[in-house]
Order: sequence, then structure tokens, then C-alpha cells
Amino acid sequence: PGSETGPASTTAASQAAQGDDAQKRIAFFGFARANAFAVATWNGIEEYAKANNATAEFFDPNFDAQTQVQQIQDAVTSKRFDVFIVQANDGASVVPALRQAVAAGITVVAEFTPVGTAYDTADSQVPGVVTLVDVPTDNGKKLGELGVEACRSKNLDPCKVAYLEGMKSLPLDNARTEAAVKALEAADGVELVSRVEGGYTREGGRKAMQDVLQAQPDVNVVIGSSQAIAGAESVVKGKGVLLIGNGGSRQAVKAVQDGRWFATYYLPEKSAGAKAAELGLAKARGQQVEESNSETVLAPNDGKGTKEALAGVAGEYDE
Amino acid sequence: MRIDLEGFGKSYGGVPVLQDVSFTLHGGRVHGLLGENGAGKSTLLKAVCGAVAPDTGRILLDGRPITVGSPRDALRHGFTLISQELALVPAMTVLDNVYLGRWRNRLGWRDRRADRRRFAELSERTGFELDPSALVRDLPIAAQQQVEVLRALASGASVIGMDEPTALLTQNETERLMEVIRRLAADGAAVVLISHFLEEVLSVCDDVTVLRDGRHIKTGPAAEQTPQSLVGDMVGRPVELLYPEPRPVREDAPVLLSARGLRRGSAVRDVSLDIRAGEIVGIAGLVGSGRSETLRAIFGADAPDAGVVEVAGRPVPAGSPARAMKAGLAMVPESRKDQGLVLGRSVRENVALASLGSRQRAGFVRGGAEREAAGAMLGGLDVRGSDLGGPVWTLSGGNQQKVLFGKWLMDRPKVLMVDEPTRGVDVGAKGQIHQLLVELAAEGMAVLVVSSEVEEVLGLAHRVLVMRHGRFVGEFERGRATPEQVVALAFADTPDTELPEENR
Amino acid sequence: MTATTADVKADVKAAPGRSARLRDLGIVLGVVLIIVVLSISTSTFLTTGNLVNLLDQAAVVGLLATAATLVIISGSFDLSITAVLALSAIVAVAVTNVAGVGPGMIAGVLAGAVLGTINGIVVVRIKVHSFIATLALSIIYRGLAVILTAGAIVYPAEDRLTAFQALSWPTVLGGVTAASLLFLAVVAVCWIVLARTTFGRRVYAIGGNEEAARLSGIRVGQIKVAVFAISGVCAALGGLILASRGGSAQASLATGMEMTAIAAAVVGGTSVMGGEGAIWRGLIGVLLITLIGNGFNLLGWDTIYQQVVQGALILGAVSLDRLLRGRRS
Amino acid sequence: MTATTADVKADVKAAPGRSARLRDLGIVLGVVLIIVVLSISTSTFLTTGNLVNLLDQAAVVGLLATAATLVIISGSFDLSITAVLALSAIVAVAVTNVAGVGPGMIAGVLAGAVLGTINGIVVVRIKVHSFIATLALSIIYRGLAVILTAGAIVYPAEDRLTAFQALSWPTVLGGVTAASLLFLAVVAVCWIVLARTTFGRRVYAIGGNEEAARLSGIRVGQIKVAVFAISGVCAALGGLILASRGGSAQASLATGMEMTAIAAAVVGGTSVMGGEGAIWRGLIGVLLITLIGNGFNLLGWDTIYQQVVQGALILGAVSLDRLLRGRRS
Ligand SMILES: Nc1ncnc2c1ncn2[C@@H]1O[C@H](COP(=O)(O)OP(=O)(O)OP(=O)(O)O)[C@@H](O)[C@H]1O
Ligand SMILES: Nc1ncnc2c1ncn2[C@@H]1O[C@H](COP(=O)(O)OP(=O)(O)OP(=O)(O)O)[C@@H](O)[C@H]1O
Ligand SMILES: [Mg+2]
Ligand SMILES: [Mg+2]
Repeated sequence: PGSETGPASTTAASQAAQGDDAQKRIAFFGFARANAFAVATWNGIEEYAKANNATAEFFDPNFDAQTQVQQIQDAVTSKRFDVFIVQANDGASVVPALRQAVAAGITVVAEFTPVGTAYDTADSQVPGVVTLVDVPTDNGKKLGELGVEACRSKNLDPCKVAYLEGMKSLPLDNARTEAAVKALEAADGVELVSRVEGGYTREGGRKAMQDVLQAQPDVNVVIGSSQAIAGAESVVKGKGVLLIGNGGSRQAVKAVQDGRWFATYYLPEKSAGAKAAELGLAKARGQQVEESNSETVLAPNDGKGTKEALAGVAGEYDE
Repeated sequence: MRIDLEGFGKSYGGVPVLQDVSFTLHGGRVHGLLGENGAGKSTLLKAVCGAVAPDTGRILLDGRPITVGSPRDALRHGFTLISQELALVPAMTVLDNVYLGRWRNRLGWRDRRADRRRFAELSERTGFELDPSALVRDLPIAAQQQVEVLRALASGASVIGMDEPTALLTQNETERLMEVIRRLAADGAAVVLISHFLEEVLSVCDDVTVLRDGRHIKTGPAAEQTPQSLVGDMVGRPVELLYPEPRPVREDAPVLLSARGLRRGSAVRDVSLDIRAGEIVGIAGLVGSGRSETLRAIFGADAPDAGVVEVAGRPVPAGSPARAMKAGLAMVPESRKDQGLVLGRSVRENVALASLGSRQRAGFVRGGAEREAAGAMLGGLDVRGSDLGGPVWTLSGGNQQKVLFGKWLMDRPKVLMVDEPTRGVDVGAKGQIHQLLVELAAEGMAVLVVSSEVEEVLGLAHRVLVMRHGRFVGEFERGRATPEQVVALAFADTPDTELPEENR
Repeated sequence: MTATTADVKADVKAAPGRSARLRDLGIVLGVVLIIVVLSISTSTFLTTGNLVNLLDQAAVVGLLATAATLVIISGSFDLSITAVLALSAIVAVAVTNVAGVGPGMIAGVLAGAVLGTINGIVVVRIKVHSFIATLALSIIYRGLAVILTAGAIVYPAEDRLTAFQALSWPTVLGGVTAASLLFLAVVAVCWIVLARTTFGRRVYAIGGNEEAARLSGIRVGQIKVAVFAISGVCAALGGLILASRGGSAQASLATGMEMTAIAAAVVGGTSVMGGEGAIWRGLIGVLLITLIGNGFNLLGWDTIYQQVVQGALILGAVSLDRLLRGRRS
Repeated sequence: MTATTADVKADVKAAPGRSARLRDLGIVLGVVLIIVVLSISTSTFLTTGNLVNLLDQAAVVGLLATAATLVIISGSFDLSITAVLALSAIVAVAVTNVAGVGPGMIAGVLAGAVLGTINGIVVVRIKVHSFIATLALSIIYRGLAVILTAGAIVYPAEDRLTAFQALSWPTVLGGVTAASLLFLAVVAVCWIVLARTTFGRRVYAIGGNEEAARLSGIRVGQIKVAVFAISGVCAALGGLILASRGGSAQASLATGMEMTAIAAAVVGGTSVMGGEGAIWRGLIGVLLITLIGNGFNLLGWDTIYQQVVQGALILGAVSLDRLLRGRRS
């Protein structure tokens, strides 16, 4: 609501009427240009678009949720796009803008972040929006399960686990953390001894790990974002701590394959970008598509990237 | 109305600056408050008007004790203060400043028209001509002083403390202000006047009080005092009140400062002058005649629109004080607060600031040398009240002025330009500064003096230039002019024939 | 004597008259330039839809910039506005769930006023510089927001959601949203209060020279607290708009936006040193920043250059402003 | 008698003697309190390992706080330090790949110096307030960083990686990292320069009263540019440390950390108005902020309360500082 949507929908409709072969235009609303993960998604989208008679543009909100909302609004206004792929910085605030987009006849794909306020489902929370998301609670649950596996792999009992949280003020992070904690606590002999903010930088992870080690020198397993774990790795080198990352960068995958990390939660992000583009273009070209998709189907072992599961996998972005 | 001040005391960091000061003010009378720099005059007045909290002391208003915890309280009781360091809002207009916090309003809505009307009446009453819509920061400092005065008058207070309101006013404005003060007293107000101009005090005050080192020395009717007796009470020793006689300029003395055709906006229209080694030249003129602007243009504080400046025959690049200093120029600016001192830094740092380069080794400050040089300079100027490590704003106004003056003598310049050099300085120290200027000239320095005190200019200079609307309109050799003549020329509307050809 | 005084007046430097006023409008010129360029180079910029969107986009940051402008003019900084925004929005949702949408909205605004008042009292009483005081308080407020929500997203119950989202509805005025109208109304009030009332004059006086204001009997503390309270209310209204748009609130709402708001205030020409500026200047700043973003989105340039161009345009606009206003005497 | 804000100036600072110097140490007292509490309540705080870690954690933000302190004392703000940090780190990696680790490091530092100089020149020439000038420039620098890296992470080639990470190695001094030593060395130099040289004096003078400084023959422009250049170099060194630790660099490096650095500078007691402060004060600020985070992690309290406690402790420390400085003798 809030804008004049009439003309836009006519345009989109008339273009749709031109048939499936017409060139389609994709707008990608990523986290930020200065973010390797978002750039990987973008590369997947761009490649797929090129190969399938479509163009693509990257809108860069530089991690700012409100800027992203404005970009979506403006992109609707500009009438230059048929397909939106939205990697939301904040799933809740983009909802009204996406409603506008849907009303304007634009095909919307929510990529990675669920759009709306529920973090435990891949189902679309905005009518008309196609999803290809990584369900946060599912993600957390799998991280917890990987933690338990790590404990079991060395028959540790009790097994001391530290969880490096994302940002305490982000609901999505908290939903993931809750799920992970639940999975860990459900297992016998697994003891969650520390929960600190590790964030999404090596620096944050390094700092958090230093402090955790001071308080819990005999920690066995550490779980956190792949960046934080990369930072933590330099601190726990040689201490036999099992590391579990959340993220499928080349470095993370290699760390698992080299046996430096126990596992990482792996999603092929570039492929996910391509898949999102595929879903979007297909729908825009009038084909029937599955509305609700989880990204984990693209990954080996549903994302639980242990050494076996990641054999032969390369990772799709640098971090 | 009768105001008894009882037992005022105040100390800073354990050092008493006021001790058990008591005396009485009366409605309808003007009360002079005298004392050396740092004697505690400002502190006392501030304490009475709620601007600082005294350690001890109370005020009885017609016998009843009143509490004055803040300037606001003081105002409610009808007490107001014109503070020595101007307290104006630079980005606001004259009108806004005059009625600061007391604007006319209807249900909170500002009624500017009513204020303008009030302002017109006030202007009429005082004879101060100020443009009510000018921004205060664009005014010369003397005009700002007038704004302060107007504000105190506008408050309608019945007890008005004036802390050196005339330090920057020329003779004319001073006379008008004295008129205003007399009229205020005639209307029943009690006025307290702090001033270092003894004649002025004696001419307008009914009573005087003298403070020395924070203590009350005496209170009595002004009629029983002479300048000499007052000085004796203030200083505790006799002081020479005469101007020292400058040594004649040597015939063959070279021209050290030469300015040709200086122009800057409408303030400096066409200024040329030559000053020889050993010569003291004075500039007299009215407020806003462009004297300060002329000095600033020569020094490069403002870039002149046209004109050249030479020091000892070498041209000085325009618009850069740093280059001017390299060439041997120095300028003591008129506003110590805005242009002169870094108030938050220590006394020592301030004195050393303009001559850092001459006491360094590989870029490091030579602490010992600096302490020594600064100590000697400040001792020579008789700066009192604080150790060299304390911030300069804790000094009394007069002592700050001495610090400012000293700063420019640390490196002996070839040409010294001083703008209001004795602003707020007590009689004793004033004599010392005059003596110093004469000695510096005798040693071969060229000195240019701007002062709002015509006597000072006439008393010090070999030659006096009179300025009007950015031009020199007259020139007097030493001893050839009376103050009245100079003032008349500063006012006259026709160009004067006495002006030498090359100065046109 | 009268002749002389008249002359002196004639001497007075460039009495602030028409030319001075024109020179003050440098930043407006910058904005107008951008508008003209966008109108010519896109067909979509000058459409009702886009203009309505622009206004809607400007609403929240505009409210915050109004708050920032007010506080900066009074000589302080308020770095807590977005934290107040988030906490107020959360309070509004919580109270809505307990007592209904009306009480919820009122509670949100009250929360903003209370938090703002706390800011003011801390600044005035503890005498810590507002920069650091509001920074510390903003950390506390965000922390409270996390505690209140247990780190999760909060939203009004399903049956109240529609009413709760009222602020994001388009109104009869060509689709202009209620949020935009609220924004315009608040700005108008603040503008008038600052420019026309004695309270406004006091705010300028305190920002221009606190000591002079105090000596003139102005109650510096009270005025400061009032300014921070107004700032808090503006922030809370911004929070209501965001919560209403998203139909939810969370602790991280509007993170970082305080810097955008302060930047907008300053870009518009309000002096960081206090005592100078105007609400309309803050709005011009917001307009400039919003326009740059909007233009980029409409033009479809490669966004990889967006930041560089954005920074350069901001720098250019303030330089132009500076240049036209010229040397300060 | 109620003392209002301005009383502080009139009354408070009083004659600075020994007692005043002691009173100036209020913030130190705050930090000492926290250290004592942590030493008693945890067995891990006062271990070599933890202290080494603390120093290591403080290195980058400490370098930035040093830069911030210097710039603030000179009367300006530098909001671009983290953008300069990121861009310098990227340059260092890029040059390392072309010409080796040594040249890469030098290029990084040079980049910092050049960017800092640009900041200074813009501030001095355009006369826009440094707050907004460096904000706009920081957007530009981050944009350049995105363009240079195409938004990706950049790494030194595998064979140069180990040498590139030299700064993160522990040294013989009980495991203190090379980064910590670099940090301490830079701080020592800045401290001495500011406290003991004529340059330092000029910096204080400019910050305290720019016009008085100019009229005292100080080349204000040059000094300002030099200050910004030093700030740029400190930022670049911070960038090298981060890049060295991570073995990579990216455009978003250290985003937002400039506010932490400025907060640290101000928390330590450096006046936002310029002309007052000291490098050691910036360090105390960094120590305070680092300690609070460290303490929380060691104590193992529920992180949901972390922010509230953090904000409250900062506010408490600066209040204590203010209170001690403010009490009349
Ligand atoms: N805030 C302060 N802190 C420390 N010392 C102060 C402070 N204010 C004033 N003093 C000291 O108190 C003494 C009296 O100062 P005061 O300003 O009252 O002198 P004064 O008589 O007005 O002198 P002048 O004629 O120079 O203006 C001085 O020695 C001054 O240094
Ligand atoms: N009453 C006034 N209102 C506004 N501007 C004034 C007034 N008086 C002077 N000016 C301006 O001040 C400038 C000259 O000031 P300058 O400081 O050089 O004068 P001055 O002779 O040194 O007087 P002062 O005694 O004030 O220092 C001129 O540009 C003049 O227009
Ligand atoms: Mg005095
Ligand atoms: Mg003058």
C-alpha cells in the first residue's frame, strides 16, 4: 500500500502477454555489495540470467534495513523489473514493500532470509512471494545436532560446548540460537558452558574465543558463524577443540576437508542464487513453480557439512 | 533602598580571593569598586549577582536577608550584572541579545515588534546607536560592550553591577554611558561601577570602596578622594600616574613599517603609513572607525583587498600572520577572549605560544627554558594570582591582558602593533606597560598603538594619526594636540587639511 | 553626532538583507539541481507515485532529523534517538497487546517522552557531555529492548494488526500515507515552535552561548530537558511508523539511522557547534540524502559506484553551500 | 546552593595543584574499580594469558582511539578512520600480491597517510565542518573499497600468507603479539609528540581557540592536515593488524568501530569541544570498554543483560570522573 500501482501492473501484465521469450529483468536486493556471501548469490543470479535471456541488477543497501525497503519501493516505481530476488537484511520491514511489488505484478523471490516475522518455516508469509530460504530454526537445530555429533565422535562425556551467538539484538539470530541450544540440551552428556556474542567477523570471533578460553579452558566444542570460527581457530590452535562453523565459504569447506574444523553448515550460495533466479524467471514466464522452498535441498546432507558430506565440494565464495 | 553585603568570602583551590568583605550600597547612588588586578572585584560582583557561589556572605535587602543562588534568583530580586568578559550569544541579533530570555511574548509567541519598540526607546535613552538586526558576532568588540550595557538596562534591575563597562569605549561613548548611569541613579537604582579609570570613577560615583588582595580596605564618599589617595589605598604604595616621555626618534632611523594603499571592504578604505625605528605612532578614532581592521590588515589577520606592507624595506606577503611574524611583525589583538588567549590552556602555554620556535630542540619544547622565559616575562609584567600551570581563564581580566601582552614580547619583534594594550589593566600595571612600550621603542622597535583612550595615545606616541571611516584624516606631532582636538577631528565630517599629502 | 552614527551604520558590513538570505540557500540550490537532473533523465521521477513514495521514505528519517536538528541547535547531541525509537515501538506493541491499539500508540509516545526526559536529566545533572551520555544511554535502551523482547520479534495480536498498521495506510490525499502526514505535521509544529516562540529563542540562546543564557536568567536545565523530551517524542513517532509498516517491532529497529539523521541535519546547514540552524535545513538534508538514493534506484546505474557518487554528491552540496555563504566575518 | 551547568566552568576547575591532578584521575579510579572487582570475582582475569589477550583485543580499537583523541583535541572529528582502515588494508593486500609483503605493508601505511591528508585538505580548504566532511569522505572510501575488491574478500597469495600474518604472531615477551607491540609503540610516539613537542602545543592551541592560534602565527591549515594524516596512518596500521590476523581484507572491515573509538576517546575525558585531553585518556577509555566486554565473558553472565550493564558502567565511570572533577575543594 502507499503508492500508485495501477500503471505498473498494466505494464507488467502486458509484458507477460508478450510471451515467455521476452527478455526479463531481475533486481537483486542483497545484504550489501561489501559482503562476499551476497556477492556469491549475485554471481549465481547474474550467470543464470545471462544464460536465460535476462538481465540482472544489484541494489546495494550496505546492510541497512530501511535503505533496502526504499530500494524495493523505488524499484517498483521505476518499472524496470519483472523479477525481484530479495535477500532481506530485516525480514519484517520489507514486507509492505514486497506487498507493493506483488501488487504491481512483479515476481518476488525471498532468498535466504525468511520474509515476515516467523523464523521457523519456509512457507511464504507474504501472499504471492516465492521462497527459497534457509529456515533459521532449522539451521540452529542442525548446528546443535552437529555439536552433539562432534561430542559423540570423541566419546566425550561430559562434553563442554560453547556457542558463539550472532547479534543479541537480531531476532533471527536469537531464533537460531534458541533452536541450537535446544538441540544441544536435549542430548545427554552435552553441556552448554558458554554463550557469548561472536558476531560475524573474525575479530569478534577471536575476541570471544579468547574470553571463552579464559573462563572455560577445557571447552571441547565451539559453534559459531564461519567468520567467527575462523577467528576463533587462531586462538584454539593445537588445543584439540572441535570447531563447527555456520556458513559454506571455500575457506570453511576447506577447513572441514583438512580436518581443522569438525563441520560447517554448508549451503551452496551461488547455486542458491541461480536457483532463485530460476524460480523467479520461471514464474515470471508463466510457469508453475513450487512456492515454498528450503535452501538445504541444494546442499549435501541437508546442509550438515561434515567431512564425509563435503567430500568433493568446493564452496562457492571466499570469506 | 539599602543593600548590605555582609562577610563575603571565596577561595579557589584553597587560595582566598575574597575575605570577609562587607559594605553597604544605597539606592540612588553610584558606588565605585576599585582595586588592583586580581583584587577580587569581579568575583565579589559575580557573587552578589548569583553568577558564582560565594563560600560565605549574605545580602540584606532593606534589612531582610535574601538568597541568591543563581543569576535567575538575582534577577528576581532586581540584581543584574554586566560582566567583564562579554557574555553574548554571537549568532543572535543585537535585539535578541538585549532582551535575552526576556523577550516580549503573547502566550509564548515571540512579539518581535514590541521588542523593537522597546529597543528604540532604549536607544533613545542611552544614545547608543546599534542596528537591532545586526548579528552580534559581526560587531566590533566595543559595540558588543554596548550591547551588554543595553541588556543590563533592559532588565529593569534596580541593582546594577557594571564590571569595567568602559574599558573599550571611546571618550564619547564613555560620556554617554556616564550620563546613563547618573540617570539610573537619579531614578533610584543602586549602581556598582568597577573601573580602572580613576577620573571617571571620581566624576560619576557618590561612594567608593577599595579592595586589596581580596580584603576590604575602605568605603567612603567619593568627594573625599583624589586619584592619588585611591591609588595609595589600592596598591599600598605611591604610584607615578604620569606618562613616561618617549625618547626622540633618531634622525637617521630607518623606516621599519611601511604600508601603502591598504584597503579592505568598507572598514579600511585607503591607509598608508610609515613608522621608523624607535618611533611610537598612535591611532585615535571612534568605535568602528577601522583602527583594529587596519592593524589586522597589516598583520595579515585578514587579507587586504589592495595595498602592500613592508617591514624594513622588504614586502610582507599578505594574509598570513605566520609570514608577518617571520618578517618581524607582532600584533596584540583587541579581544583577548576571541583572538588572544587559548583560555583552557595554562598560563605558561599561552605566553609561550607565539614564540614556540625559539625554544625548541628538534621539535621538542625545552621545558626548562620555557619555564624560565615565561616566569621572567610574567614576573616583569606583575601577573598575579595563579601558578603558571593553571588555565589562563582563572586569571582576573587584567592579569589575562598582561599574559596576552607578554606573549608578544617573548620574541622581540621589529614592529609591535598593540590594540587596546591596557584594556582592563590597573593603574599601576598600566604605568608599567607604558614604560615598557617606551623602552622598547628606545631600543629601536617601531610601535603602533591603538587605544580608545585618547590620553593614552597622546601620552605615549611621537605622532598621532586620527582615523575616520577607514581613512586617516589628520596627523598631530607630539604635544601639538589636546584630546578635544583629536575627538573633534574624529567626528568632523569634512576632510581635514592638516593631513599630509602622502597619507591621503 | 547623529550624522556620524548614521555613517557608522552605513559602514556596517553587509547588513543581513536579501543577498545574505539568498546566499543562505546554497544547499537548496544543490537539491534543486538534483531534482532537475532527475526529472529530465528519468520518466519515473516526476510521477505522483514516486513523489508519494519519496515522502513516505523520508518520514522516519525526517522525524529523526527534526529531533537531531533541534538538539544540535540547543548545543547538544542525541545519539540515542534510534534506541529510543526501538524501545518505544516495542512498548507500543506490548501495550497494544494488553490494552488495544489506541493505548498502545499513546504508551509508545509516552515512552519516548520519558526516555527523552531521562536523557535530558542525565545530561543536565551529571554534566557529562551529551555525546557520551546519550551514547551510553542508547546502549542501555537497546539492552532493555533486548530484555523486553527476549531478543525476539514482537507483533500485535492478529485481530489488532490491521488497526495497528493504520499509520502505513494511504490517505485520500493522492495516496500520501498517514505516516507522511504525521511527519509533516510534527515538522511544522517543531519548525514554528523553534522559529516563532520564546521557547525557540531560548533554545538558540543556550546553543549559542550557554553561559550568557544562564546569566540572563534562562533556566538552562529545564530547556535542555524539554529539548531532549521533544527529541524522544519525535523518535517514538518514528518508531510507531516503522512498527506500523512492518506490523512488528524488534530491538534492532533502525540501528545506525541516528548517524543518517545527524548527517542530514548537518548537511542542511545546522552548525555542529550549536546555536545556528533551522528545522527546514534538516529537511533539506533529508531530502538530499533520500533523493540521491531514489535517483540511483530509478536511474539504474551500476550500484557498485553508488557509494562513491553518494559521498561525492553530499560533499559537493555542502561545499556549494559553504562557498555561497562565503567567509564568515 | 544549586549549581547549574555553567557553574562548572566558573567554579569547578579551580586552581590546579596537586589535588586537581588527583581529581583528574577519576576515570582511572573507575577502571581500577572494575579491575579489582574482576580480579576478585574470577580466577581467570589476573592471568598472563588473559592480560595478553586483553592487550591484543585492545590493539586495533586502541590505535583508532589514539587517532580519534588526537583529532578531537585539535578541534575536529574524523569519522572516516574505519573506512581508511579498510581501504588501506585492501591496498596492502593488493600490493603484497604484486610486490611482496614488505612493499605491501608500506603501501598500506602510505595509503592511510594519503587518505588522511585528503581528509585534512578537504576540511581545511572547503571549510566544511570536519564532522560532515569526513562522513562524506568515509562513504567515498568505502565505495572505493567495494570497487577495488568488487565486493569480494581479497587475500595475499598462499606463499606470502605466512609472512603477511607476521603481525598476529606472539613474540618472546610472554606471548604478547607483534600487533600489541606495534600498538604500544605508536601510542607512545603519539603521546610524546602531543605532550612534549611544539607540534603538540600547536595542536592543543588550535583545538582550544583556532583564531587565537592563527593570530599567534600558527599555520592552522598545515597542522590540521598533519593531524588528519597521522590519524590516517594510525587507522592504516589498525587495518594492517586486522588484515594480518584474518589473512585477508574486505570492504566492510571494522564497520562502525569509529564510534567505539570516538566513545573511548571521550569516555577517557578528552573534551568533545577540543583543546583538552590526552592520549592516555583515550587508552583508559579503550581499557574501560575492553574490560567490560572481557569481564562479561569471563563471568559468564547471561548475555541478555550485557548491553544494559555495559551502558550503565560507561555512564557510571564518566559520572564518577565528572563528580570528582566537579567537587569543589
Ligand atoms: N574560577 C577561578 N578559579 C581560580 N581562581 C580564580 C577564579 N576566578 C578568579 N580567580 C582568582 O581570583 C582572583 C580575583 O579575581 P577577580 O577576577 O575577582 O579580580 P578583579 O579584581 O576583577 O581583577 P581585574 O581588575 O583584573 O579584573 C584572581 O587572583 C583570580 O586569579
Ligand atoms: N555600531 C556598529 N554596528 C555595526 N557595525 C559596526 C559598528 N561600529 C563599527 N562597525 C563595523 O566595524 C568595523 C570597524 O571595526 P574596527 O574594529 O576596525 O573599529 P575600531 O576603530 O577598532 O573600533 P573598536 O573600538 O570597536 O575596536 C567596520 O566594518 C564597521 O562597519
Ligand atoms: Mg575583573
Ligand atoms: Mg578596535
